[in-house]
Amino acid sequence: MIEIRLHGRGGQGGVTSAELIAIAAINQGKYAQAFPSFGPERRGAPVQAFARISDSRIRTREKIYHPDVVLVLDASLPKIVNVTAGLKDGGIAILNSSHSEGEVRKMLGGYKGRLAIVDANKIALEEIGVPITNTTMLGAFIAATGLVDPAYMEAALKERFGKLAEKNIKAFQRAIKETKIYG
Amino acid sequence: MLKDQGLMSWKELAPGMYILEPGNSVKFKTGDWKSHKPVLDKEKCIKCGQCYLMCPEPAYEENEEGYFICNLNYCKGCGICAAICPKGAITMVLEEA
Amino acid sequence: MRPELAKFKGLNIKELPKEDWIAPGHRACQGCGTVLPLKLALKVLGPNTIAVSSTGCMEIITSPFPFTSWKIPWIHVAFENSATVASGIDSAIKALKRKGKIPKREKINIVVFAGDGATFDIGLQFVSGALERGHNFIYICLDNEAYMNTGVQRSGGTPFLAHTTTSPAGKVIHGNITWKKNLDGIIAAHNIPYFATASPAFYMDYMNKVKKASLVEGPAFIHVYSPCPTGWGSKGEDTIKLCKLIVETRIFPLYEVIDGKYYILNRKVDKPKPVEEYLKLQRRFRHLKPEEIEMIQKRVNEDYERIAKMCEVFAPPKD
Amino acid sequence: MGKRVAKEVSIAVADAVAQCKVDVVSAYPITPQTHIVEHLADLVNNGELDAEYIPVESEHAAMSACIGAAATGARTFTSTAAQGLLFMYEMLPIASAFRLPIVMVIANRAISAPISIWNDHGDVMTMRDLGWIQTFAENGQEAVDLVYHAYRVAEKAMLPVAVNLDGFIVTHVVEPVELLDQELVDKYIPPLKMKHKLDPKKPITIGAIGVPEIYTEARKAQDEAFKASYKVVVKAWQEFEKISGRRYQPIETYKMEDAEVALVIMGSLAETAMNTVDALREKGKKVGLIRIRLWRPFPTQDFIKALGKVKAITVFDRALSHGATGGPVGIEVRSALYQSNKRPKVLNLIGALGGRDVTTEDFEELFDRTFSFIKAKPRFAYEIFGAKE
Repeated sequence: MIEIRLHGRGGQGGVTSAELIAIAAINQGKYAQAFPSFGPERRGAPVQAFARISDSRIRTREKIYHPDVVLVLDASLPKIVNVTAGLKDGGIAILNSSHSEGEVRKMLGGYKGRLAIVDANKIALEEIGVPITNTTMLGAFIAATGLVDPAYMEAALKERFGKLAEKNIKAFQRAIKETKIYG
Repeated sequence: MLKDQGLMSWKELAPGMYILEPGNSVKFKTGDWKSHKPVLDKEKCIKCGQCYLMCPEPAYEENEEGYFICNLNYCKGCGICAAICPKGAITMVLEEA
Repeated sequence: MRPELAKFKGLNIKELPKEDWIAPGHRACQGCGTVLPLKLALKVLGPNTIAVSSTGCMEIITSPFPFTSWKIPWIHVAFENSATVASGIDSAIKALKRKGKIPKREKINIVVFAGDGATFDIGLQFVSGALERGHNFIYICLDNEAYMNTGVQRSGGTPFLAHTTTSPAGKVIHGNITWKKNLDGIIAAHNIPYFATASPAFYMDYMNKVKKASLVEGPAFIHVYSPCPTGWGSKGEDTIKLCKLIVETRIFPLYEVIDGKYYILNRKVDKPKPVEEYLKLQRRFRHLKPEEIEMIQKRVNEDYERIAKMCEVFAPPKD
Repeated sequence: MGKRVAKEVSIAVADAVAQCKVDVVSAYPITPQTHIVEHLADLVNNGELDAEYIPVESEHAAMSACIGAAATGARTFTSTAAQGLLFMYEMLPIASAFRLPIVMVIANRAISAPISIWNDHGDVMTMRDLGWIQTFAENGQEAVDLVYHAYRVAEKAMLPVAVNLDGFIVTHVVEPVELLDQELVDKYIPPLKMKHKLDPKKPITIGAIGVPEIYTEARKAQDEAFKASYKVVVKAWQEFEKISGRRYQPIETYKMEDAEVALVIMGSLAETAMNTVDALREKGKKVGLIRIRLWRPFPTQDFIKALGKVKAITVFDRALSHGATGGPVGIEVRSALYQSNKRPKVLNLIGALGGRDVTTEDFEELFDRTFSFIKAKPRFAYEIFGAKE
């Protein structure tokens, strides 16, 4: 079972991203779960969302304390939240950042584990026209983990976004190509 | 008869304690509540029906001749009919023992 | 003006059905002025009616198991929520009609009978919600101006300085220290299709109002004055006299409000009788001092003039 | 077979309610129940569900309207949680005493104060004694299946049914769920036909005053019907298995055949606990799990049978009964065992209150404590688990 923790700000679509990961995985025939952090946080506040993917039925409903994957939607978050807290050895942190690997590692307090970086703000602005990175980061997620078949993710994006799906899929596809993986 | 006093087995109750017999309170005679009873003077009566309309029970019924007659099985003796009769055709008299 | 109301020419007393839909054998007090308007309303509405009662005298006296005085379908759920129960019935009928489980053309009246406590106080939220949602039902508030069922405690409908068991006429505090809540204003402010006040002494006026309430689609509300000889310390035989005096003294003006915008005064009282004439028939007011009666008289005059003025300014357009 | 889909459980629950062709939905928003009724409102307003949606002004009104609608012969639905359930409280025993087949989903949530939007069973335990059939779901699939089951049972037994889902940790999770095909739902839940209802063609009186001569009999009649509903519940599950292949029982067991100790749990925590059972079994420890699916009427015989050969159990309650001999489930279990020859030691812990997580490690600790309780002196008390000293 793979456990994924998403970091975003309220209103940025982190919960949607978690849900789309689960939906794509389930439609692909796997077992999956997605759930928000059930807090009183509102728009703008740092929030988390969670997903699990497994080949067999998932019975646990615990919160995720030791994720295999951390997906950070908002480039400004690492400064205020310890996003790699509890990340398993061998796990991967996927960040939205325009900075270099070295700079990002420094920002993460000298993080030495596996890392994936994509400039999702830039992609989102260019493809969707707004700096909403949740669908772009799904591309980075797939590039970095290979956990979900991109075709199923595209189908899930189509269903969720309707008219806006096309732009989001473009951003998603670009992210798959442009994500850089280190270590 | 016991049933009419509400003395019945739980097995005889309709589900939800619903009452399935509409208006069965006619079996409960409230006429013995009264100390005075209305007496109609047919000479003065104009059959306007106000006694019947204003009776809270309702105890008044129209007979074949068109007079409204108080059913003493239900009349509680309030005297509204006598008070509102435009012709003073109803008087309240003491119920004799 | 609503066409269904404009078209209605009034009931003919001779054509009123002889049958009543509340059976004798109920346990109301002698001379009860509360069961009377209930009876008259059902006479107008007829057997195709579902009634909802709030907890209170009218519920207790009509349903001591195994007896029921109701000849129509009737439900009592609790004290405060009759308007909401009626909402549920209305919604059920609408859904079941759409699905063909109740014949589409069948007209079923839904009527609520609730006292002043259930309406002015504990149930105000429920009444407001049901009126706002626009359910098709008639709410009749039988106002006997206190919690009679529990032994005459004050309610929001209790008049100024009236003695009740929780607003006793004491040596220091002289009865109920608040003025009767302006429920009518609150109800009319919901802009419902039909609102009216009524008094059983003016029985044709009242029954016509019940009929109009059944004619409009959507919520209708009738606030009917309902004397309680036991709670007020009046004579049973004076019930109808009180019902006349309350109007003739201008204490309880008879009027209608259509859609919250048209006001109609049904009975202009040009030569009002002094309020004292009304008050003196009831033990609940016997402690009043002349200056207190004067205060009441002043307030009554003001309130009546306000209503009369509204009826002038917001009269329905003449066709 | 129905299609396996990825859905938020609340949405799936609402879809199941819609498949049951409800006539009237009456609800008031409260977290964490809102997604269910929002989705029903969507379905109604998009013309996908032919029902009246009453946006009432309170939960008390939600149940009041359901009572009015159900008494008129409509299939009804509402949903609530915590303070909403408590505000609705007065109507709950009336709905059951009137024998109305209302179905309610409770997204279980802790009760105030302090105000908490998070999950425990404090809300539903307040309605323990009010004559509602009550089931508990462990996951999204069960939530959906228990909704179908609820309508079947409610309308056969003519009693209201409350389906309990843990707030957030079940309601807000996206997971795979399989909805029944509509034709199967139609077969399982035929149109509602009520023998007695508010109908001008056949007037009845509902809600008459129960004078002392009849109150006891009225309650006895209701109680007999309620006890008899056990069979209806079980039969409805058996029939459900025939159409869906999914099996449900009043008491579910996990690895109890040779268990020496067991946990007794209700709701979604039971699934997490299964992982611990598996882990401990791998280490050779004979542990098992008893999951209560039907809480009311309490399946005493099933429960006693489920105990197998255990020497000690820990009843893990999710609600307090201040000053009692245990939590609500603990009291129930101890009382059931008193009449039984089989009487394992009972440790009663109360935890996972107000959204406090219970982890696999916590469950290991619970099993350890149950083992050491085998030889401990019996105690008729409860302990709050996990409170920081």
